[in-house]
Amino acid sequence: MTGEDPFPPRRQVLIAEEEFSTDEAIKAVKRDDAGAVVAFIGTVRDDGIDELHLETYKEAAEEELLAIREEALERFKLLEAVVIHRSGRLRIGDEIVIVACSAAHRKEAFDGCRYILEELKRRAPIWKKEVGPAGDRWLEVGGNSTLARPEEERSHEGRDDLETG
Amino acid sequence: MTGEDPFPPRRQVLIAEEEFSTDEAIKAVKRDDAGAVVAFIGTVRDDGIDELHLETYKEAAEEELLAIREEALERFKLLEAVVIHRSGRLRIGDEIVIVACSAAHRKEAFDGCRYILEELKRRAPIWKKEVGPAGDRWLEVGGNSTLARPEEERSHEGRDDLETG
Amino acid sequence: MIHIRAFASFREILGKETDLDLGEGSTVGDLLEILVSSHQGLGPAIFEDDGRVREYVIIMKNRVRIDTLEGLATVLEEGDEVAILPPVAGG
Amino acid sequence: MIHIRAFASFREILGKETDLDLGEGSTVGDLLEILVSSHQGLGPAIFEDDGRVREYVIIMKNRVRIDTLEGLATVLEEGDEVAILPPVAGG
Repeated sequence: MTGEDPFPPRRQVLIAEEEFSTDEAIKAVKRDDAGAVVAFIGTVRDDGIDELHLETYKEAAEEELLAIREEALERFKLLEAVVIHRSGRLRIGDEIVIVACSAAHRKEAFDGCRYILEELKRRAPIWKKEVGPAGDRWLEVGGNSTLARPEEERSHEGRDDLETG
Repeated sequence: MTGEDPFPPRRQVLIAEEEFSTDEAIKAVKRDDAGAVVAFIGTVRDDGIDELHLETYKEAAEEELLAIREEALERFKLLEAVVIHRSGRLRIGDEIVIVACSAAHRKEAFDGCRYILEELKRRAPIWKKEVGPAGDRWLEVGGNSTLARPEEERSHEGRDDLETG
Repeated sequence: MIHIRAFASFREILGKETDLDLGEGSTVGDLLEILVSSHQGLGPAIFEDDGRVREYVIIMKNRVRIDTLEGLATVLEEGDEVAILPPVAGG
Repeated sequence: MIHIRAFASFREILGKETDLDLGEGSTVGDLLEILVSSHQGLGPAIFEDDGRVREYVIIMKNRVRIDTLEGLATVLEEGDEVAILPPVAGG
């Protein structure tokens, strides 16, 4: 952690310049009225790259993540949700993102976690550059074209080719 | 942890008499070729009870969990999976179960985690007794009638009334 | 000697572990009959009115479900473990 | 003075942050025209052949997408921040 409190009140999303603690994020969503916690952790997969550089428009990304979180809390009756996304240079195995959600029941926790993750991938101003023996490559195919239309029904399956998480 | 190695080789399931570390379980499934980790943590929800007593047929439960884990590894191309389920007396907020899975991509990790959890609830010989001001109550409605038919398609939504996770 | 294990609500009726001597060639059905005759409430908890084992109740011999063996006709041998499981509720 | 921020591949073309003085009443379209005219490759990266902003490219004024404002006709004022975002790929 960076030393600052990673989860100030009413601000349960973070673009982190340093490694974060997945354990602290999970503990932060635990509640006595929750029976279920679901956490997704995305890590840098070894695809023959050396490093992954993450660039963010930090202020806009945190605003978008907050909006996504609020949507998920309401839509899936989540009791708590925390989202942390790294920025900076990462190596194989490093943690890119955690989405941790709690709910009374498991279905809501699973669905809410999945929703936040898919919306994050579509909407948050975050970019990845693979750095490897074959050179550098920005991963920026695909789509945030519906950034302004979060209420619409959309497929959540389209971009698996791109993700490291 | 109990002091013993919780994850001996080829034995990534455990009925635990003591509190377990969710963080260690999650770290145990991380791999360089995985881009995604999904963890479900079930906790004792405050439903007006004082305690939850968990009873297990430990040997049979571990055998069943191993079988479920193997099914999930194959069916969802999981890279690793760990399942720990508590036995004994638990209080509000205590962790009942963790299912942690890693996969190359997020969809497999989510689906595999969900599968293991639902099959565990249906098939593993584990029982819960709620102990509260209104007396004791065994939670044992519902069904393991399909224990011997894991390959069948089944709804995974039927027993939310019972679960604390 | 057959080793009998019962769990949860069945344990509260039967006790966690007991041993029983049965004659050569006795079956799981014979064993259950003896247990039911000596334990109030156990019969209706395990059996339907027509004598079949209830849908969510599991009987195991040496950790194998008897419905994958010969059912109530499964023959027991010296040293076998029979487990009587009420409907599960883990997770 | 308009503050311009560019990210990822657009940053590599434009530099991360620059400032530009524009005349009173200038629009986002005017700003982009100036940037495109002075940076090789930026035009085709941002615009379709017909002059519309590409589907996955986002232009923001003060962190609000211009397609929820007046689009390229959105008027800029002293101190505004304009951000130019290539297609995202987080998670």
